[in-house]
Amino acid sequence: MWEQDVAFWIIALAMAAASIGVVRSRNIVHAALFLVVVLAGAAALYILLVAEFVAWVQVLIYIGAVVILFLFGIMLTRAPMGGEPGQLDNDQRWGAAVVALFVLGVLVALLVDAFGGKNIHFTDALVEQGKTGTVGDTLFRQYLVPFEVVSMLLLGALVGAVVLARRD
Amino acid sequence: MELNYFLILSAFLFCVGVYGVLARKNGVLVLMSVELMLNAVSINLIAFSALNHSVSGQIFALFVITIAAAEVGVGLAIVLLIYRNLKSPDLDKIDELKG
Amino acid sequence: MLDAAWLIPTVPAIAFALITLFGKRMPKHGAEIGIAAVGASFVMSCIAASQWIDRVEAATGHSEGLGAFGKSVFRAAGEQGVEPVVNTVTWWISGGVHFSVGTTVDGLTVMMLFVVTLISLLVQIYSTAYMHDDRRYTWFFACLSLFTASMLTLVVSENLLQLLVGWELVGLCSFMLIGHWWEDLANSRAAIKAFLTTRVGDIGLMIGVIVMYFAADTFSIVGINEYALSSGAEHNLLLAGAICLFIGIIGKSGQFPLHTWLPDAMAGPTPVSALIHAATMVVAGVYLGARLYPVFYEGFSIADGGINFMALIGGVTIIIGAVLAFVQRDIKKVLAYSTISQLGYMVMALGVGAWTAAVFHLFTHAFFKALLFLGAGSVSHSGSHHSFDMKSDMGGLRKYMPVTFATFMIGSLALAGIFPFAGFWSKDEILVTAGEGGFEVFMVVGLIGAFLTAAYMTRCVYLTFFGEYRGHGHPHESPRAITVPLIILAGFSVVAGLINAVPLGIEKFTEWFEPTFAFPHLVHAEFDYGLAVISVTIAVVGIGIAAWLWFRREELGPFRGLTQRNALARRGYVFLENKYYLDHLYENVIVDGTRGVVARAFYWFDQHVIDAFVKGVGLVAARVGRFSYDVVDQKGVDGAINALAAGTGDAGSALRTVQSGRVQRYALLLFAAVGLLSLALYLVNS
Amino acid sequence: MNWFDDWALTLMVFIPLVGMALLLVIPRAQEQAIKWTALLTSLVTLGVGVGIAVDFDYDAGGKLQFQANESWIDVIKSRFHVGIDGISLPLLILSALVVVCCIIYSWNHFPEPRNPKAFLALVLLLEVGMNGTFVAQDLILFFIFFEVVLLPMFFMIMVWGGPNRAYASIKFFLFTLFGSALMLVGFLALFFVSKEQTFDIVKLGQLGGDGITHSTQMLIFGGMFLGFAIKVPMFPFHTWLPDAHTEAPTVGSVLLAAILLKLGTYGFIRIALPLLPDAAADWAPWIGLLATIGIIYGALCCLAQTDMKRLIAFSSVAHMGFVMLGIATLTDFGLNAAVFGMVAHGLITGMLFFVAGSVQERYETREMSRLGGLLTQAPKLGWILGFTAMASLGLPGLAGFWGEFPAILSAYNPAKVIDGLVGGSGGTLWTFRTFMVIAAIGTVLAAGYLLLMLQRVAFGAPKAEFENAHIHDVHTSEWLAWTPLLLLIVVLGIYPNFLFDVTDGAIGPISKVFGG
Repeated sequence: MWEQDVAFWIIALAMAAASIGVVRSRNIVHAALFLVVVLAGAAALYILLVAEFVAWVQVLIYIGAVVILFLFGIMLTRAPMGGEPGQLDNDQRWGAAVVALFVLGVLVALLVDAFGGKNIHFTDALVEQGKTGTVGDTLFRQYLVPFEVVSMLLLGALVGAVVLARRD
Repeated sequence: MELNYFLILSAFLFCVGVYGVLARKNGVLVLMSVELMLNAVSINLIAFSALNHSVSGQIFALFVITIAAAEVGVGLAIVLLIYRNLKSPDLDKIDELKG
Repeated sequence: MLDAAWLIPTVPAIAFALITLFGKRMPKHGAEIGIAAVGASFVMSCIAASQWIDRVEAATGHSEGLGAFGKSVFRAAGEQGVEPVVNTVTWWISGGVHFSVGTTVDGLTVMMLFVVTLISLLVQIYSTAYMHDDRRYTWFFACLSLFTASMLTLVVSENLLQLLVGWELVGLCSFMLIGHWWEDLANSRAAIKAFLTTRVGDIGLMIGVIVMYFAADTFSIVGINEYALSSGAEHNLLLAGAICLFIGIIGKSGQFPLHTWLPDAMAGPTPVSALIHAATMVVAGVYLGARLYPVFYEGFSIADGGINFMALIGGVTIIIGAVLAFVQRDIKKVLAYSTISQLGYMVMALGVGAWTAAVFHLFTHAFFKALLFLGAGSVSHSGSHHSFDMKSDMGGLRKYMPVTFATFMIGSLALAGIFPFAGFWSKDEILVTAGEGGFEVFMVVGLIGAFLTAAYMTRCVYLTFFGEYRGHGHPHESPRAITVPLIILAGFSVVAGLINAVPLGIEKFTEWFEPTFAFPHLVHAEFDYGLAVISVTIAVVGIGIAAWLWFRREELGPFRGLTQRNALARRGYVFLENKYYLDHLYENVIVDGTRGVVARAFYWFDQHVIDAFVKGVGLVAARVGRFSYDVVDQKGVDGAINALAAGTGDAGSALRTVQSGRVQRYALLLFAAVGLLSLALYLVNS
Repeated sequence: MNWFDDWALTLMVFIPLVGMALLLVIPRAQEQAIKWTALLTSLVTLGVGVGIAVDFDYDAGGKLQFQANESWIDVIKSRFHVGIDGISLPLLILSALVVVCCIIYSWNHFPEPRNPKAFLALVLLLEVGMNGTFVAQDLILFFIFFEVVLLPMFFMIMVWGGPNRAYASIKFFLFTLFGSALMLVGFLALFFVSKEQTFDIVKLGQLGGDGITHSTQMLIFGGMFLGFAIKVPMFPFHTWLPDAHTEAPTVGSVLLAAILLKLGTYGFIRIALPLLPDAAADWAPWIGLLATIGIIYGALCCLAQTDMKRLIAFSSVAHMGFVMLGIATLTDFGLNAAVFGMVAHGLITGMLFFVAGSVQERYETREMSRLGGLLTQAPKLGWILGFTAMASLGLPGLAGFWGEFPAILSAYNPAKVIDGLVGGSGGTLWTFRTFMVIAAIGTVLAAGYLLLMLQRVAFGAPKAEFENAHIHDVHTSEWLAWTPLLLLIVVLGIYPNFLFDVTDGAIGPISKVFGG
């Protein structure tokens, strides 16, 4: 199993570094690219956890669509690319850092306390459940109604976005 | 594999996201940070799905992804609007609610 | 009719509803409905009375009817007599016990039914003329009908609770009718005074009813009477019940010391005074005493003679009422004090074991006192231009108002107890029974009362009808609607006494109306010619002295201006003028004290102690909240901006600084709070 | 009618909620539609109530009827258990009726700042809480409905109230919330210490405090006592009442007096007594003492008032004292009298507040020293005031008497299980008989302050400032709203069995525990 551990650590470190990049980068386009790394890392983690369908969806939607949207947004708002340090940050940076670290501390303590010693066992059943067929089956049987609701939500978001962004 | 690997990684991503949301001035960057937080949640969901051998976690992750897409769409529209009105995407310029 | 007695009060009650709803649209503005209803009740009462008399006579074995004057046959000791006719239906239930409502008809009931309906009828006829131009003519008749209905309910009631209902409802009618002209605050004050004073007595009545209920385990009047006479009755309970019930009687029947409302009640229209405050409502107390006589008889141990609470109060009332009648200028007040005094006779009679005499006096008094009041009303209506002041607006009216004068004279003679008028027979019976029952003191009190009665009525008659006319109107005789009732009542005042003319061998009143079922065995004193002569002589002397004082005033050198010259006489006069200062005690000390001092003190306590405590708790809580906000929240979490808030402590500006309007600042606080709360939860749970 | 049996109570509770939701979607401008929707909702609710009353099995008044028992919050074993017996039925109908009357009354005179939409929505929400409290058979459900009424009443006072409304509304809210917090603690404690760990009132009633130590019972009863006594309100927890009543708009005062106060006394009869009978017996003399003090104290405070509405508010303290005295005796008589007194007080004091509101609307003052001569300017209104005052002072033949007299009667002979304040079980009789005499004196004081009010407001001539004012006599909407109440006052007064017959069967099982 050591291969999985190694893979995890590599992915995890990459994601952690990239995520710091997202929130600390002075260049907004770099930030978006760092985000791609984080998202791809997440997809890799999904594969590690035998959730292949979700992993592909992650890649398609996040990296393929969402990041592109971000880039559009960056261009449309003429965000500054590179320049003064702190130009992209506001005045409560230190407060934010303290709070984030504090929350992290609490969360870690909680997690260690609650889930310490629990292990994920990779079995055939797990592999089976990650397959697209199983996921699709569940999605369109058990979760059909939420699925439809989400589709309505998407439609609403679509209309909302158009209404908001339209020049008139 | 230890469950906590994934959970702690996700907690870290989440807190980085929190930092980003709190400290970034640019609207687009705030939205990106929100994406970080959402991803952290998704990782949690998948990890628990693997732990409990239940496919529901994956479904939820799918929903999270969908909703994230919607959120980004609307969020960016709002940022655009702010930019158009204030000639800047910076969020600390909006303080109409100031008491 | 005896079984359908519920109809008798129901008809006027329906009339009340009809007059209230449709009265104004009727051609006679509702008066015809009232008169028709009470007329119907009168007829039904007469039927009921005759049926009852038939029943009694059938039971005693001879049936000569009203016309035959034969020696009556009475039951022997221990023998049960004619049972009252009782009809009930369920009224309410509690704890599975059914409480009934219904009618009890016996001799006392039919006698009262007859008196109440007859006088109500006459008064209503009289009122069509007397109240002719009144603002609230229709409403007046509605109230009269309601009063009649309530009084009849009281009379026929099967149980004490129902009696209490009628009792309070007549009080309500009395309140409404005394305050009939409520535009004048004095009238509404008098109405409230009457209502409240009788209500004080009602505390006693209410508790008495409760005590009797738990003693006898029933509200039924017959049941309570049977209990009181049974060997298992607890004397202490009976005494307690009797005292409480008697307090109710004191309030309702104007006995000392709760008599003060009755003279003030004269603020109401005169027909009301005649009906309610002379003939019917005020005797409700006496009626209660007669109705529950076994309770009083056993509770006060009347059979033992001596002095008891009931007789004592009655005796005191006779004297104080009669004395006050001397110092009044207002003719109605003279009559009111006279009523108090005569009610004292009835109560005293009950107290000395003279049940029949008391009820008989109630019977005769109803006629002649109603007559006197209606006569006074006639005088004011046609003789003195709506004034009741004898000294300034009357005098010499006998020339202008012959019918009124003649009837008023008959009433006065009856009241004074002159042979052979009605008052003589009943008063004499009281005195003679008191003397024989071991209550000689009260016989003497009664004789003094007879003297005083004769004297003040002479003064009243003199001031009203003799001498020179002192008013400013154009006196003339009253219309027929007024004089006809007067004549009818005068007729009754003459002959009503003969129904129990003992020396003639007629004891129909005793025979017909004295209960023979569940009733103590009372001794009926023999007629005493000596006492009769004495009492008539005393009355005649009273008339003579008073007449001499008033007709020959010029020769009264030594007496004139006595109150100016003699300090003792003046003090006495002032004392009487102020009605023994009882009104001062009640109104200025008790009522004003309660309203002013005590009520204010309690309210002050409420606002400054209890409420202040509540406010104090609130204030402390607010302080604690402010403190934790200012110090803990502001200095701890948001110290940079706190300088503003901490100094002033003003919550508004403190809030303002937090509310930067920036979403991310809020988010920062939010996450900090989430973290802190999670930590707290974590620490608590681990 | 099986369907009706299962659903009637649920409908009764939630139809007003549906009506309220409907109101919220109707635009504010369409006032007529809003009013009619509210009225129809309340009428339908009343209709369901009448249906229940018709279908009710009066021979089994002590049995819970129209029961529904569905799972609700399984985690805390709380169930949606509703049902009514002879005690709840009259109060439920009263609540539905008074709401209809209130909506009709406010038809043409909404207090400032108008906004019928919000006002009527609050009234309907209030009805949800009131009806729910009377049908709930689960402690948590009861508590929730008990609290639901707070919020609408708070807003009603806060938004539509008099000049001092902020103070009054917050005082009302905090005071009652404080009480109910302790009550909730009591409920929870009862849950944990009871044998079955349940919130079901019926089951807990069957246990009757079985297996709970005496001191614990006393404490739990104390918590409930505070919660209910503040709501009643009993002396010395009454101080929120005059302020709330004085500031509340007319309809708010009416609902407060007619129904909300009854929630407290109802709680005593439904929950406190049957669930903890031993503690109730020990608390009873103290409750009786406070009730008796309340009777005299409320009456004396009334005599010191110059404001008409405040006077009526204090009179509630006195009248609820009679109700509580009846409850404290733990006997059939007392409990029956208490339920009757609750209904009678609801009708009569509700009417008094209606009239006071109408007087205020016409003269724009409630100061009795400025009023006078109402009978000349608006005779019908004046007579209605007089009639209601007479009913309120306990005149026999009107409804008020049947709450007062049997309560006084019951104090002569309280339940045997009670100990006296002094002298232990031997002193019980004298303790309560003293209460009886004092309460009887209270009736005279009641006559005093009510007649005084009547005299100052209705009798005499109008004061100079209003001499030429145009005073409209009773409006049509007022007639419509008042007639049912006035009729009920008379009908119940003449034939009290309409109510006693219903309640007696349900009171029996409760008083039996106390040997009554």
